[in-house]
Amino acid sequence: MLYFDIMNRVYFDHAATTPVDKRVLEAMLPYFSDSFGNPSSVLIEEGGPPRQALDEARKKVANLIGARSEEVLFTSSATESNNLAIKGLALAHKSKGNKILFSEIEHYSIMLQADSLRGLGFEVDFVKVDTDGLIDMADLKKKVTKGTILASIMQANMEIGTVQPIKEIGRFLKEQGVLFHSDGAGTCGQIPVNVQELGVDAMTISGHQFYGPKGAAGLYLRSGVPMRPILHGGFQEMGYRAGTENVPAIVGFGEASRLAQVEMEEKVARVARLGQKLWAGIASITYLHFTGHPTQRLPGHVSFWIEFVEGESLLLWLNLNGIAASTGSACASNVLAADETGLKASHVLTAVGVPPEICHGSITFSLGRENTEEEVDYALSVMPTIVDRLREMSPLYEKAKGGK
Amino acid sequence: MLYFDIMNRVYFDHAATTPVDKRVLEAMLPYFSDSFGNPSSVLIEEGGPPRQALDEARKKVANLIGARSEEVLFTSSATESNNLAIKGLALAHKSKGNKILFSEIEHYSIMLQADSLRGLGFEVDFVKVDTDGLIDMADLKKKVTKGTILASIMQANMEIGTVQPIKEIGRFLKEQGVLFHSDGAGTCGQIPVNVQELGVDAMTISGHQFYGPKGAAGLYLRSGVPMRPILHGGFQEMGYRAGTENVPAIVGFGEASRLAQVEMEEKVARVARLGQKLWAGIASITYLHFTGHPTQRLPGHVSFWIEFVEGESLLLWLNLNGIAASTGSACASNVLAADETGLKASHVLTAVGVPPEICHGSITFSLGRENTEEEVDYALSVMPTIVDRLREMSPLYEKAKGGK
Amino acid sequence: MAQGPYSDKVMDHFMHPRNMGEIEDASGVGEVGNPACGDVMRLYLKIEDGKIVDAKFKTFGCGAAIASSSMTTELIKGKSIDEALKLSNEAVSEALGGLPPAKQHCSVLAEDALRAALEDYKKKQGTA
Amino acid sequence: MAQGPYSDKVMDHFMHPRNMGEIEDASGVGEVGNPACGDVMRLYLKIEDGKIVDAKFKTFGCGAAIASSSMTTELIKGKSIDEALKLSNEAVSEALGGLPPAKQHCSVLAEDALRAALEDYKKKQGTA
Ligand SMILES: Cc1ncc(COP(=O)(O)O)c(C=O)c1O
Ligand SMILES: Cc1ncc(COP(=O)(O)O)c(C=O)c1O
Repeated sequence: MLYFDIMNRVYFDHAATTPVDKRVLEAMLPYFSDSFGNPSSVLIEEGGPPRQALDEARKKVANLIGARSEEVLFTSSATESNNLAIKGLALAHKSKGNKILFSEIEHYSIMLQADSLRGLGFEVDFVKVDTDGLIDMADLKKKVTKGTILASIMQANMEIGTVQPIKEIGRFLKEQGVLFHSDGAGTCGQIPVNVQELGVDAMTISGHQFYGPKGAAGLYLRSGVPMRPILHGGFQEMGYRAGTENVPAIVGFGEASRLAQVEMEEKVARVARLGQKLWAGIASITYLHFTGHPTQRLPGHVSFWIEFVEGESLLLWLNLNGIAASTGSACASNVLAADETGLKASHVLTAVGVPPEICHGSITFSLGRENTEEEVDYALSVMPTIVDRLREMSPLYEKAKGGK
Repeated sequence: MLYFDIMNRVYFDHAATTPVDKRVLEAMLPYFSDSFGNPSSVLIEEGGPPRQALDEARKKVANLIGARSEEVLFTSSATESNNLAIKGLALAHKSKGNKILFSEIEHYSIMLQADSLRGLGFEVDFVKVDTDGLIDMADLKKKVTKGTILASIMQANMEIGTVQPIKEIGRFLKEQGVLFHSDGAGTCGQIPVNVQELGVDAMTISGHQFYGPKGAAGLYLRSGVPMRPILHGGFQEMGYRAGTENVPAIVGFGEASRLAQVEMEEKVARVARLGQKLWAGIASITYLHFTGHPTQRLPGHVSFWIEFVEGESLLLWLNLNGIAASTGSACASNVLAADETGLKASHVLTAVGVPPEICHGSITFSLGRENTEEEVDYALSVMPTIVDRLREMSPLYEKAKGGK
Repeated sequence: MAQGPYSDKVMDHFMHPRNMGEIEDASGVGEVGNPACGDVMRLYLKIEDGKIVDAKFKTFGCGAAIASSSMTTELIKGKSIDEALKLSNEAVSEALGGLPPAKQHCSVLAEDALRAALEDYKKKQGTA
Repeated sequence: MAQGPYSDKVMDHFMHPRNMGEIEDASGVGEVGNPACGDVMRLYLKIEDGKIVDAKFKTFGCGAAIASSSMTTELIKGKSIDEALKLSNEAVSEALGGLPPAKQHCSVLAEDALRAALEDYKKKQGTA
C-alpha cells in the first residue's frame, strides 16, 4: 500500500542542502538593492555598509569555529574552499616536498583534485579507513613520509556520517610538521567545532548545510600559514580570493553561523534523538546494514544499505511517498552524467568495505531541526512496504530466499 | 561652496556594481527558503524546481548574447569566469602551443594570471593599444606567432570606456587558428552583444553590472571547444565547474539578462544622451583630458583626468558632495592593500600613453538607467568648485600658472 | 514527475511495472547483467507457434532498468520470434520517451535479456 | 565617515585642512615627493628665536597626504626646532588616528617635508 498523494514533504536530506532560515534571508535583504555597493569602492559612501557587513559576517563565522576574524576567507562554495586549500597550500609549500595525503573517503571536491595535483608535480596518496569509516591511524602514520607537506582529512563524511577524531589526527600531523586541512562541510554549524582545539591549519566551512544561503562558504586559514590564491585578480579577501564579494550571501552565511552557534545545543539534542529513533526503527528491516560508526557520527544522520534492494529504486519510491533522502554523497548524484562512467559504486562505500556485488547504493537520511517525531514514524511505516515491493521484483532475493 | 548635506546620492559608478533590480530580486526570492533544493538531487522532488530554474536562467543568459543554452556556464563572478577561461583553455590546448596573448589593458583578473600561467609552462605576451585604447592591430598581427594558442582581449575597458572592434579581431584570430576569449564584463547586458557575430570562442559575462545580483556570472564557451575545469569536484555545469550552484543568484542573473535584453535599446539611448551631456559640460574644465575613444565607447561612460588634481582627493570630494564615481578600475581600488606596492599608476592609463608624472588617477563616471538630467546638471555644477579647491592646494598648479 | 531525470513514461513503468512476475512453465528464460554492475534482469517468455504469447520479468536495478524491462515485455507480447529479434535497445528507449545518457545501458540490458531468453528457447527446442 | 579607509581625524583634516597656503617671507621651505610617485608636499616655516611661529603647506596628493601635511603643521607650530626634529611619521599617523598600511608613506613624506624645510632654514641661516 503505497502513498502517492503526499501533501507535506518529509525532508530527510539536510546533508544535501537546507532551506535558508527566514531570519537569515531577512538579514540578507538590505544588501541586494539598498546597500548594494561594491565593498572595494572604499572611497565612496556606497562601499561602506557592504564592507562593514563583510567584517561582521567574518566575525560571526570566526566565532562559530573559534577562530579570529582575519583567519576566515570567503569563497563561493565548499568545493571552492577545498580547491583553494589544497592547491593553494600545496603550491605555497612546494619547496618543502611534493607529497599530499587524502583520506579514501573525501568528497569529490578533494578526490578529483588528485589528477590536477599530479599535473603540477605532486604525488597523492590515500589513507585508509576502517569498516566504521574511521581513519586507520596506523596507515596514516605509515604514509606520512619525508616529503609529505599536506594532509586533507574530512571531519565528517556526509554519506556515512562518521566523525573523525580530528584532534588526535591533528596532533600527529603537527608533530610531523605536515599541514592539515580538514573539510568541515559536514560539521561546522552542525556540531561544535573549535579549530584551535582540533589543531587544523585550514578548514572548509559550508553555509548551505546549516540554513545559510548557497553561494557563500568559508575557509579557515590559520594566521601565518602561506597559501597561494587560485582565482587571480583584484585584492579582495586579503589577496587570497579575487572577485567582487557576494555580499548578501556572505551576510547570510554570517547570520546563519551566529544562529547555529546560539541554537546548536538544542538542535543537536533534538535531531540526535530523532535520529536514534529512526535508527532503532529501521534496524528491524532484514538484510539491512548500517554504514559508518555507530556512535561517532553526525547527529540525526542514519545511513544504510539493504541487500537485494537497489538504492536508486528505493530512493525513487521514498520520494514518491513524500520522503526526500539521498543515495551516495548528496552533492554527487550523477544520474545526469554525460555517460555511464559516472555510475561507479561509491568510493566511500568501497573504502569501508561494503561489497559492491551485493550493495547497490546506500541511503542516507539526514535530519534537520524542522523534522518531527511524526515524520520519523511515517518514514518507519513506509520503509518496509517499499523494501518488500522491490525485493519481490528482484531475481536476486528470490535466489537468496530459495536457497539457490 | 561645497555641499556637505546631501540627502540623495548621485550614483555615477555603475561600472563598479549596480543595485539589484526589484523585479530581479522578486524572481530570486522563491529559491531561498521554498524551492531551496539542491539541483543535483535529481531523484527527489526537491531537486526539480531549482534544476528547472537553472535551465531557464541559462536560456535567458544565452539569449542575451545570441548563444545556445549549452554554451553558457555559470560561475561565481567575472573574475572566476576569466580564470576558468584562460587557465581552462590554455591547459586543454597545451599540446598545440604555449603562447598566450593578453591586451595591455585587461582587468586584473586576466592580467594577474600571467605569473601563474608562466608557472604552468606558458609564455604570456601583451598586445599594445593606441592612445584611444583601441587594440593596435599591427601589434596583434606581429605577436600572433606559431605557438600562439589563445588570446584574451576585453570588449570594453571599464576605466576608459573604449569598446574594441571584437569582430575584426575575432576574424583575424580565427584565420590564425588562435582561440579567442573576450572579457565582456563591461558590455554584456549593457550594449548589444552577439557571440556568433563577434566570432569569440569564449566570453565572460557579469551580472552585477546590469542590475543582477553579485555571486553569479557566466562564461560563454562555444560548442565543441575543449576546456579544463579549475574547480574540481561534483558534476555540476556539465563538468566544467564543480560546486553546488548558487541557485537564487543564477535565477537573478537570468532574469536580469532577460530584462536587459528587453530594455536594452531604451536604456542605451537614455544613458548615452546623459553621458554626452556630462561629457560636453566637463569639457570646459581646463587641463582636463578625456580618456578612451571619443565615440567607440560605452554609452554613459565619461572618463578623464585633470592635471594638478589628484584622483583620490577629487573622488573623496565628489563623494562628500553626494556623487559616487570611481578612480582607476572600479573593481580594483586598492587603498586597503596590505602595503603601498599596490599603489602604482593604473596599467590602463599607462598603456594609453597618459604620462604618470602629470596624471594621478583618472575619474570614471559610469551612468545607469536611474540617473537623471538633474543629476548630471548637479555634477557639472559641483566639479569646477572642487577642481579649483584642489588646485589651489597644489604646489604644482601654482608652478604651472606662475610659468615656473 | 518529468522534472526528474526520467520521462513520464519511465516513471509510469517504474511505478506500475507491466508483466512483473514469473512464468512457471516458460518456453525460454534469459538472465543478464550481474549485480556487480548494478542491474540484473530476468525475462520469461511463453512461446506458442513461433509467437510470444506471454512475457514476464523480474529485475533488480534502478528506475531505468525496471522501466526498460517492463516496456520490453509490452513490446514483444504478440510478436513473432523474428519480429522480436529485431527489437533494438533504441526502440525500447524511444518507447519510454528517452533515457538519460548514463542510463542507456539499461535498455541495452533489456535487449540482451530478450536475446538470451530467445536463445534459451531455441536451445530447449533443439534439445527437446 | 569612518566607514571609509580613513579615520574621522583624517577626513576632518582633509575636509578642513589647517594652515593651507603659503608664507611669503618663509624662514625655510621644504618640498618633497615627486609627481611621479603621486604626492608633492611643500612646507613653509616661519621661525623666530629658534621657535616655529608659523607653518603652512601646499600639497598635491591623496587624502592621507593632505591630512598628513595639515596635521604636521598643527603639531609643529609653537615647537622649538629641536622638538620639531623629533617629530616622527608615526607621531603624525597616530595623531591622525592611524593611516591605512598602504598610506603610511604619506606620513613619511610629511616628516621628510619638515626635515627639508628645517634643512633649508639652516642653510639660509648659514648663508645669511
Ligand atoms: C564533505 C563535503 N565537502 C564538500 C562538499 C561540496 O559542497 P558544495 O557542493 O556546496 O561546494 C560536499 C557536498 O556534499 C560535502 O559533502
Ligand atoms: C572588465 C572587467 N572584468 C572583470 C571584472 C571582475 O569582476 P568581478 O569583481 O565581479 O569578478 C571587472 C571588474 O570591474 C572588470 O572591469
